[in-house]
Parts: sequence; structure tokens; C-alpha cells
Amino acid sequence: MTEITYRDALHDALEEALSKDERVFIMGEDVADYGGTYAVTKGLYEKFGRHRVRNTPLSESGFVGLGIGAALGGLKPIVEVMTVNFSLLALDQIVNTAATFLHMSGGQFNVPVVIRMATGAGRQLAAQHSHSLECWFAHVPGLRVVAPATVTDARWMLATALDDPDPVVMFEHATLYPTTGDLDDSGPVDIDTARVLRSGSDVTIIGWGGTVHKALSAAGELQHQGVEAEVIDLRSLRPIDDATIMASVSQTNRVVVVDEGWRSGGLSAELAARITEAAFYHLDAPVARVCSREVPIPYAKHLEDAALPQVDEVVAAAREVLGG
Amino acid sequence: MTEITYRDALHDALEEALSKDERVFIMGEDVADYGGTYAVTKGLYEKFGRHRVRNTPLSESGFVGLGIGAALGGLKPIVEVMTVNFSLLALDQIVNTAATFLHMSGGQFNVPVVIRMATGAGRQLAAQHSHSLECWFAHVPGLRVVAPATVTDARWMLATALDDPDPVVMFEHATLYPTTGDLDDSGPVDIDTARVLRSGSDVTIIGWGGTVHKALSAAGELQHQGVEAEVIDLRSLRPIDDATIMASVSQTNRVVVVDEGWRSGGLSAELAARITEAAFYHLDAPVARVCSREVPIPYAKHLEDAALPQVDEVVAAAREVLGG
Amino acid sequence: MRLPPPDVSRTLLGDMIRIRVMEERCAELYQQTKIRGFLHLAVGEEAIATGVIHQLDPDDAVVGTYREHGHALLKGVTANAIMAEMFGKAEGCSGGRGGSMHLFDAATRFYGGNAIVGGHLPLAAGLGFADKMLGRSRATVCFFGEGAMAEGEFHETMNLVSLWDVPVLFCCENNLYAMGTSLETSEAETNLAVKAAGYGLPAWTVDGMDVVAVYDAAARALATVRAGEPVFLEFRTYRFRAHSMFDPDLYRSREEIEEWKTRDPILTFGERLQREEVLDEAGIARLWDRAGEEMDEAVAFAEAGTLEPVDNLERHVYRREVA
Amino acid sequence: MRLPPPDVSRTLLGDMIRIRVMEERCAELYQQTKIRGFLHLAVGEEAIATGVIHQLDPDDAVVGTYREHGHALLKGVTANAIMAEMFGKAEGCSGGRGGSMHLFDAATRFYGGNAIVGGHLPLAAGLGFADKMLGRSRATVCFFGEGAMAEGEFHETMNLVSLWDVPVLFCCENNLYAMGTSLETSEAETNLAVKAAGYGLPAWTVDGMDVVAVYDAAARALATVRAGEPVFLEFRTYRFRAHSMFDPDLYRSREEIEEWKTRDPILTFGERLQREEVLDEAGIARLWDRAGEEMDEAVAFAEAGTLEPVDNLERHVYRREVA
Ligand SMILES: Cc1ncc(C[n+]2csc(CCOP(=O)(O)OP(=O)(O)O)c2C)c(N)n1
Ligand SMILES: Cc1ncc(C[n+]2csc(CCOP(=O)(O)OP(=O)(O)O)c2C)c(N)n1
Ligand SMILES: [Mg+2]
Ligand SMILES: [Mg+2]
Repeated sequence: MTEITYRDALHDALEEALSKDERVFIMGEDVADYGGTYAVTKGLYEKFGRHRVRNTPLSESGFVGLGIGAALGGLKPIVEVMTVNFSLLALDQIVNTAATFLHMSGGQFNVPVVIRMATGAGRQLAAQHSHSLECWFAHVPGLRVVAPATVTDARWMLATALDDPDPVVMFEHATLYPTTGDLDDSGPVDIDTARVLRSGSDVTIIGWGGTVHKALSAAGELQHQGVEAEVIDLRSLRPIDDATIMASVSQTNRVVVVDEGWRSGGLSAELAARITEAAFYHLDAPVARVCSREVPIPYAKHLEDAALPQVDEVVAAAREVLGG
Repeated sequence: MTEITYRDALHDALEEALSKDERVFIMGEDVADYGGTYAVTKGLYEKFGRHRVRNTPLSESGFVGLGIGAALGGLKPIVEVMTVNFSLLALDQIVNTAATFLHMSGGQFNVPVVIRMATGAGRQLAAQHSHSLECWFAHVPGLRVVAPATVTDARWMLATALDDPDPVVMFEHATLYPTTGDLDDSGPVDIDTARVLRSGSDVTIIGWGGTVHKALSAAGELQHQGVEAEVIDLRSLRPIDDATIMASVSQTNRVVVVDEGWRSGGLSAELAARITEAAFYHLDAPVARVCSREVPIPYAKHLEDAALPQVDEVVAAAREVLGG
Repeated sequence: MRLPPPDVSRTLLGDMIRIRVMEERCAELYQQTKIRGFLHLAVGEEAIATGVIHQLDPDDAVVGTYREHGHALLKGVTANAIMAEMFGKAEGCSGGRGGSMHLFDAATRFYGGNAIVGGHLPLAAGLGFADKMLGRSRATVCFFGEGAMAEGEFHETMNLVSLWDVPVLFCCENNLYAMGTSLETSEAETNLAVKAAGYGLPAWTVDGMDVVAVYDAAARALATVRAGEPVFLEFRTYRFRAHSMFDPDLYRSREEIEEWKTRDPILTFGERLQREEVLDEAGIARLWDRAGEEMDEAVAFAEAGTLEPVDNLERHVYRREVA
Repeated sequence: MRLPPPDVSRTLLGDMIRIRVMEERCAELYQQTKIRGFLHLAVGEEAIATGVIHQLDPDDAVVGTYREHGHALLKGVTANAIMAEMFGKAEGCSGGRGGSMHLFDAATRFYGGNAIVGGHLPLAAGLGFADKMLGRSRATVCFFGEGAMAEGEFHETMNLVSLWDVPVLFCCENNLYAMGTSLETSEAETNLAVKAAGYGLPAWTVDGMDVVAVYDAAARALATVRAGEPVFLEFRTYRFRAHSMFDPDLYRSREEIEEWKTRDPILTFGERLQREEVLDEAGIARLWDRAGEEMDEAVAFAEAGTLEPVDNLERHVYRREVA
């Protein structure tokens, strides 16, 4: 175990990918000499050159689509869309081309592209720069959607995603980049399963990306209060690993989902719905959802904090499903 | 009560809107002399002229954004995006501008635009032309989302939407245009509430847009089998009218949601989640969801039929929540 | 322009006829409800697909729109597979999942059948980009209507391919209308070659009703593409039929349509081949007959095709299925 | 170019100084963590906002980017309201909900503060379109960086405004970089006025470091806009500071930056006003002092501002709340 930042873990994964396979290239806004807005690609341009670490113009639809075509043409593109906020400009390419091509062609054309993007709020960037729209992508058959929350996943998910024959969208919560964690360097990880990060028998708390750490903090706090919370890092948002979730719920019978997306129609709803479908007769309380408040995220710190799910709310929700 | 097609009901609503208020104009691809892909705007160009019934180039992001700006500038634009499939190109404008402007500006700038689009599958148009993405829009604070399912709503929702100070997205299921129904011509309707279309005490079936009629057919079938189903037309997808839904559920204690969207992360999940939250201790069974199968919609009729929610599945789901 | 060698000329005419016969047959089959969904025919526009694709090698790629039957056929997808696809049969080139708008074929590098206007331009750029990066000199050809040029995707793609020297041949099939919207009401700059040249790539206009002009232009353009640069060609053409089977076609005058029909590429080229004594009337009739037979067989093949079992519905959503 | 009348010239200089002082103050306040989020400064680019906005009437509209502090100030939003906004206070021009990137003010028709690159161009077109339809002759001015010109929204908007004669003045602030990406690596056509002219609207390039050149060009352009036509102006400029407070600014050479600093619009215009005896050194010093006082007051106002009660979080999501 070595301590490493989430940013460096991603960087190392990208460097390894570029080293291992000539067909891999990185493309995005300011990924080259600038080193990426979040400094994730720093040094890669110098090492691999301008053909393989490529700055794009501001043309999200164009270069995401070009990446999809390049994947069809035999390359292994890693397309960086700076943030999910700008991915709205590229959604047609992702949904109408990347996700449909295999099916429309009767199984002939798969699209092995990896699309990375930062997501989430928490840095006072206001309404146009604070989206958490993972749920939209997770709704679309044909896409795989992953959210590395730990440095280990940041380090190892990429290689698996690149090996995958289908389009993989990878969400990196923007507040995670500077954080550190212990790297498990035993190598590649799968991109299909959820992982129990902390065991507990009283209540299951499910998070992904940026909310995993809030879930863990809440579990720590709950322990002080005598409650043993199990924390699940969802990891894969599509497909959802029902087996891991249901195994936990069958022990705890109580669930809290922590989702930085807005509540109505968010991924928290899907989790609540499928858990209830599978475990209706075991659940001691309805699945609780701790989500963002339904407002465009405001700039002022106190308002932004109030808009986002916070640890104390997770604790309160857990206590509530435990019967107050 | 007069019988009228859904198409004509919309047409009459548009004609009335143009007649009543000089600030209203219609803009979209082939809405003018062509009369609209679905012939909804037929004759309006001839009557109101090319300034008020305007053909746009193929530029969804551009003209939807122009509509948003025009609303800010004092007009009352009705923007027709031919289908939801192409709205992906305009999502940035809708989500990052229309939905955020009021909040970002601290309440100064509201955006009274109406955006109409056809949605849904069922006509063998295959993977790129069969989306049902209402759930995406219904996820976004700042938008109102409505889905007229009846000729009465097709006739009257528009005026209310136009009077609304906020952006309203209106989904018209493409299979409804040629269908007929009895028009209640008592005038304007609200765009906030759900409506009970058929009363019944055994099970609540909730649909919207294209699935309302499947829900009603299922209820008819269930009646033959001795089951009294209550059918709710959701009408407003954002906000969701909890009061009407919960009033019904508190009688029936059993719910089936019929959603043409894909199951994972669809609006059906939100309905299931919030009903379960509110009525957990009353529900006799988990909320059942009858949705589209998780595939890009295929062309071949038998495969498309199999992919979409069908009446017999609704009947079966109702029987299942009733205990088989 | 000089005629290509006689055998080539005969094939060009024959292939235009094959497209025409296939599409007229499709129209009938649509009336008979054998074909469903959207059906967009390119009757009148056959010279473009024919002239361009005859300059391609088997490992060159073609990316088309929803009006792509002819392109698929000439790229080498069999009429059988195309017809079966439109019938929604498992034997179709997309397994019956695509239909008329989504013909695909990996063996001949035919990348659709794409139905979001402008959405396939970035894809074509990506295919060309992959060839460039991998040091392959094969070409990618992207067909699209003039309506696509108003979309942001056109702008972004042209800028990218020009900046990065991506070897793609962009073929604009300018039939003057996007559904019912005429070019002059949708483009501030109606000279589309000028518009494209603004991105710094070679671009010129070609008579899309003259298969020889198309054939020559494509050769010239592809030489540049194979040398590693993008090219844009505007083909002026006209569709003799409505936009799709749902279109009442009320926005064009009878005169305009009749006027263009005098320039029917099959008619005019047939006349020329007779004039220049490459083919006689009987030879031309034979081409029609042979195309008729090919399409008869295709329809029979499609009729005899099977339906994909419903149990297989969820196949081909992912190549790697998760247990 | 001839100087404007002395009073105008003095105001132009004074207003550039006001922007400069405000923004330098913002940089300090950012270091002190009084201002948070993204902060993009336009130091070096002040001549553009100043020259253009001084040609506007109160009921003309301005639509800006996230680098819009100066534009807001000159359009008439008070320094107090701007500073309070950046402090996240309820007294801010957006009630503290917008921050640096989202300054808004209905009273002065200042439509943001928009942070999706290129996303506000259609909006500006819509404002102009509304004026046209309602028979009003007021102008809409849209500012954006050269990076926005690669986006599809630029393309779609230019085509629409040209086709429909929408009266908007598009002001491209070409500071040669989009974050770390230089113009020549992002645009196939680096002559941006040529690029814009391709859409069929009047377009020309202006020295964005010379406030008089800007002022004159804006007058000429606005005459056309008020007569009902769109115009595009490219202003060549440079930002003396990094893209944002997060940018280490390693992609530009020291020499390049120093070279451009010799063309500082405040410096050069100040020198000219002295040379032409419109202002003496003391007069210029007074402008700096006065701006300093204005900004001192603004900071004090912001400091003294209040926080929007958290209970009001969900306000302003809809103007019409549903019970
Ligand atoms: C993005 C998008 N918008 C709208 C449509 C609906 N539509 C299908 S074809 C068409 C006209 C396209 O015209 P053009 O590009 O000139 O090609 P043509 O059909 O004339 O061959 C339209 C508007 C679409 N498929 N995609
Ligand atoms: C659609 C979109 N993509 C990316 C970004 C991130 N971003 C913010 S500013 C910027 C550079 C824009 O450059 P330019 O348009 O030249 O304006 P400048 O900052 O130089 O004034 C980028 C890439 C964004 N805000 N929006
Ligand atoms: Mg056309
Ligand atoms: Mg710039």
C-alpha cells in the first residue's frame, strides 16, 4: 500500500495505457502541454508527443464523435470531456452513436471508446459548472458507466475500461483529484461490481464517486453512536451490481442512498426502486435518499453547502431508517 | 364533447395562441409551408405569415437557444424540436441556460419559452428515432415538463404553458397524433396536476403520454377479470403531483407504473421511490414497473413490440401486485 | 468530360440502374407494407453514389445517411442483404435491427445508415483519423445532405479535419431541399463549396447529375485524400421523389421537378453511351432486365428470410455481456 | 484615429482604469479567499468593453462570458453590487447565487455572465430577434472569446442571424488563447473576421488594445445593427494574467507577455491623452485614485453584506411556485 493522490493515480493509469498500447491516444481540451484542467495529464504530452496527447478546439460534439469514429477505426481513444457540464454538447454523439452502433448494426460494430469527465459540485462554481448527471448516462443501454471513488479504482479502472469492447463513460468527481488514499497495487480491477468498503450489520449506505467519502464519514460518526453501517461503493453505475447490494441489504434490511444528483429522477431513485423490488418484504423502512436539493447549484458557499448532501444528513437518514 | 384528433387539438391550440397574442411565434424545422412533420402546424404559415411561423435551418442548439433569448427579450416563443431524439443537440441550451437563468440571476430573468417535441417509439423507426427521454428533462430543476396524453390536454395545455413564466417542455407521443378522442372544451387546464382518468379501488396504474392509453386498455381488460383498476394520467412530469397519486395509492395500496422509457433510471423509478417513501407501510406489494426493455429500439416489428411495454404486461403486472 | 473506358462506362450505367430499380421496388414494397418505418429514396441522385464509390477500393470506408441504399449496394452489400434488412429479417445486413435507415456491413466497411442529420460527420472524421494514426492510406468517404451543413457538427468536423489533416472525402449531396426547406431559406451562404473552403480544405462543386463528372471529380479528390488531406465536394442534384414516404411533396413546383427530370442521370448517360456507341438500346434494356432479376431475387430472399427470435431481443447491446 | 472629444476621452480612460483597479482588487481578494469559485480577469483587455459599451444606450443589451466584470461595471452595474456578488452576498447583483461568472442585472439589461463557452451566442441572437419582431431599434451586444468560434453554437448562430437579419453586434475578444490552447492550434482559419464574413455579415478586425479604435469601430458597427443587421467584430487583444486563478500560465513565453504589456491600453491611451494635452499626469493619477476609492467602497459594501438565509435556498427555481 502506497499513499497517492487520486490525480496521480489517474495520471499513472493514463501513462501506463499510452506506454502499453500504441493504439491508445488521449484527446481533449488542454490535455497536452497545459496538462489538463485538473493536471491529470501533466507530462504525458512531453513523453508521448502531440500526436498521442492531443489538444482539441472547443468542439465537444466534434471531438467526442471523432473519438467514437477512431474507436471504430481501430484506435483506443481516451476522450477527456473537461467536465460533465460540457458533455451536454456531446450527448447526441454518445447516445445516438456510441450507444446504438452495436445494436443497430446487428452486432457488427462495437465502439471501444473511453470517455472521461469530471463531475460534481462543491467548489463554488455555480449553476452551469456543478452538474452531477451520471444518472442520465446510466439510463442508456449500450453504455457502461463507472465512477472511481478511490485511488485504487482511479489507478486501475482505466485499463479495464480500455480493454472493454464497448463505450465506457468514466466520471471523476472534481473534488477528489487532490485527495489522497492508500493504493492497492495488486493490479487491474473489474468495472462491473460494487464493493463493500466497510462492513456493518445495522444499515447499508450506498454512494459512488464523491459521495462515497461522505458515506464513510457518516459511518464513522454512526459508529460513535453505536450503529454499525455497511458502506457500498457502487463503482459501476451501469450495469448496477444487484448481487452485492442485495447481499448487504439482506443483512441490514435498511438502506440509505447518498447521491449528489438532484433527487427527482436521480440514480438514487433507481437504487431505491430496485432494492425495494428485490427486498420489499425484508426492508424495515423505505430506502432513504440523501440527495442534492432541487435547485441549480448556487455560488455562495453556505447555499452550496445547503444544496449538497452532507454527512450529517446521511447520519440523520441512517438514524431515521433505524427508527429514530 | 366533440371528437377531434390529437393533431387537430394541438393545431387549434397553436392557432389560438397565435391569434390571441402578437408576441407568440412558432419556430422549428419545416413548421411553415410544410406544416410540420406531423402536420400539426398545417395552415398556420398561410394564416400568420412567415415571420410568426418560421422555418429554421437544421440547427437545434442554435434555434432552441434563440428561442430562449427571444423569451428573455419579451416574445412568447413556441419552439418545435421535431423529436426528442434531436433535442439531445439542444440540451445544453435547455439545461444550462433555460433552466438556470432565473436562479443564477437571483430571480431577475425568467424564461417563458415553450418547447414542444414528439417523443416515443412504436413506428419502427429504430434506435436513433425512438427515444423516450422525458425522464432526463424531468430531472432538471427550473424546467416544467408536461405530457398531454388526451385531446383535451393537447387542446388546452399549451395556453397555460405559454402563460407560465418559466420554461415548459411539452412531450407529444408520436403515435398519438392521428388518434381521436372526446374533447372537453370547457377551456384552459392546469399543467401541474395528475388526473384520475378511471376510478378503481384494487390497483393504481400510472402512465403518461403514450402509455396512458395502454394503461386504460389494461384497466378494461382487468375489469373483465374482475379487477377494478384506477388509472392516473401523470400529465405533469415535473413537478410530480404527489397528492393525487398518494390519494389513489392510499385506497388501492398497489401500484403499477407504465413507462415507455428504459427501466434503469427512468421516471418509473422516481415514481416507485416516492410512492414507497410516502406509503411504505400501506403498500401490499412493491410498486411494479412496466418499462421498455433495455435495448436501443430495434426496427423489426416483432422486436420493437417486444421491446416496448404492452397491455398484456400491464395486466400481468397488476395481477402480480394483486398477489397473482 | 471524356467517357471512361467502355467497360467502366457500362458498369456505371448498370449500377445507376441497379439503384434505381432497387429503390422503385422499395417504394412498391412500402405500399404493400412489406417495408415499414421511414423510407428515404434517392431516385434521381444515383450518379453520386455511383461515380464516387466506383473510385473506391474494398478497404475504403463509406459512411452514409438514412438515404443510403444505393451507397450500400455499390459498396458491395448484396441486394439480398439490403432487402432482407428492410423487411426486418434476421438475414438483413443489420440483422433486421436497423431497417432502411441503418444499413451496416463490416465486411465491406459500410458504416451506416445514420439518421441524425450531421451526426455521422465526426464519426467519419474519426475513421479517417484512425487510418492516419495507424499509417494506413485507405480513404473514408462521408455522404450527407446539404441540410447537414447548418448543424454545428458540420462546423466542428470541418475545423478538426482541416487542422489535423484527416483524410476524409466529404460528399455533400445537395438536392436543394432538407425535407421541405429549400437551401436559400436555410443557408446564408448558398455556395456550399465556398462555405466549406472557408475551413481551409480543397472544395469544389460538381454536377451531380452527370456520372462522368462525379467519377472524375472523385478520382481527383481521392488522390488528395489518399495523400492525407480532407476534401469537400458539393454535388448538385435533385431527388425525383418526396423526402420520405410520409412526405406529400407539396413544396416544389411540378415544373421544377419536371425540369430536373430531363436531367435524369440514367437517361442522359444512357443517351450518351448510345451516341458514343458504347451501348445500344438492347444493351441498355439488358441492364434494366438484369437489375430487375437481381431485385426479384432480393425480394424473394427477403420474403423467405426468418425473424430473429424474440428471445434474442437484448443481444448486441454490449459485446461483452455482464453475467 | 482622431481622439473623441476630451470629456469622452477622459471617461474612456477613467473607465478602463476602473475595470483594471476592480480586477486587480479581485485578484487580491481571491488570495484572501474572500472571493471563491472561478475568477477570470480581463486585465489587458479593458479597451474592448470600454470602447464598445460607451457606444451603447441604457436600453441596449449586453450578453457576456465568465470574463465579464468590466462589461457589467460599464453597463451600469455598480461596483458595490458586483463585489457583493463575488463575495456571495445577498446584496450582490445576482443575490450571491451567481458569483464572478454569473453577474446579472435586469435594470441595466446585463444578461450575464455565461459560462458555457459559445452557449450564450444563441441567447444574444434571441434577444436581438425579439427586438426585431417587436419593432424596437435597440441593440444587443454579445461578447465572447475566440475559443468559442470552434463551437457548433457559433456556426448555427451566425447562420441564423445572417439569414434572418437579426440585429446583434458580435464582439470576439481574441486574446489568442483559450485557456492554454493557442488560436493556431484550434482554428483552421485564424483570420476570424474572414471566418465570420463567410456567413454573409459585415465583419472586420480591430485593434483591441486601442480604445479609440474600438470606440470608432463600435460606432460604425452599431449603426448597421440599429438599422437591423448583424455585425461581427474581431478585437485583437491579450490577457496579461492567467486564464483563471487556477491557471499556472506556463504556455506563453515571458517575452510574449512582456511584448504585449507594452501595448497596455491604459498606459498607451494615458500617454496619448498627455501627448495631446487632454489630461496631465495629475489628472490621470486622480482617475486611479477615484477608482481606488470606488473599489474600496465596493469592498466595504461587500464585506458588510448579508448572507441569503439558507431557508431561501430553493427560491428562484421557478417564478411561479407550485403549492
Ligand atoms: C438532427 C436532426 N434533425 C432533424 C432530423 C429530421 N430530418 C431527417 S432528414 C431531414 C432533412 C435533411 O436534409 P438534407 O441534409 O438536405 O438531406 P436529404 O434528406 O435532402 O438527403 C430532417 C430535417 C434529423 N434526422 N436529425
Ligand atoms: C463548452 C465549454 N467547454 C469548455 C469550457 C471550459 N473553458 C472555460 S473558459 C475556456 C477557454 C475559452 O477561451 P476563449 O473563448 O478564447 O475565451 P477567453 O477565456 O480567452 O476569454 C474553456 C475551455 C467551458 N466553460 N465550456
Ligand atoms: Mg437535401
Ligand atoms: Mg481567448
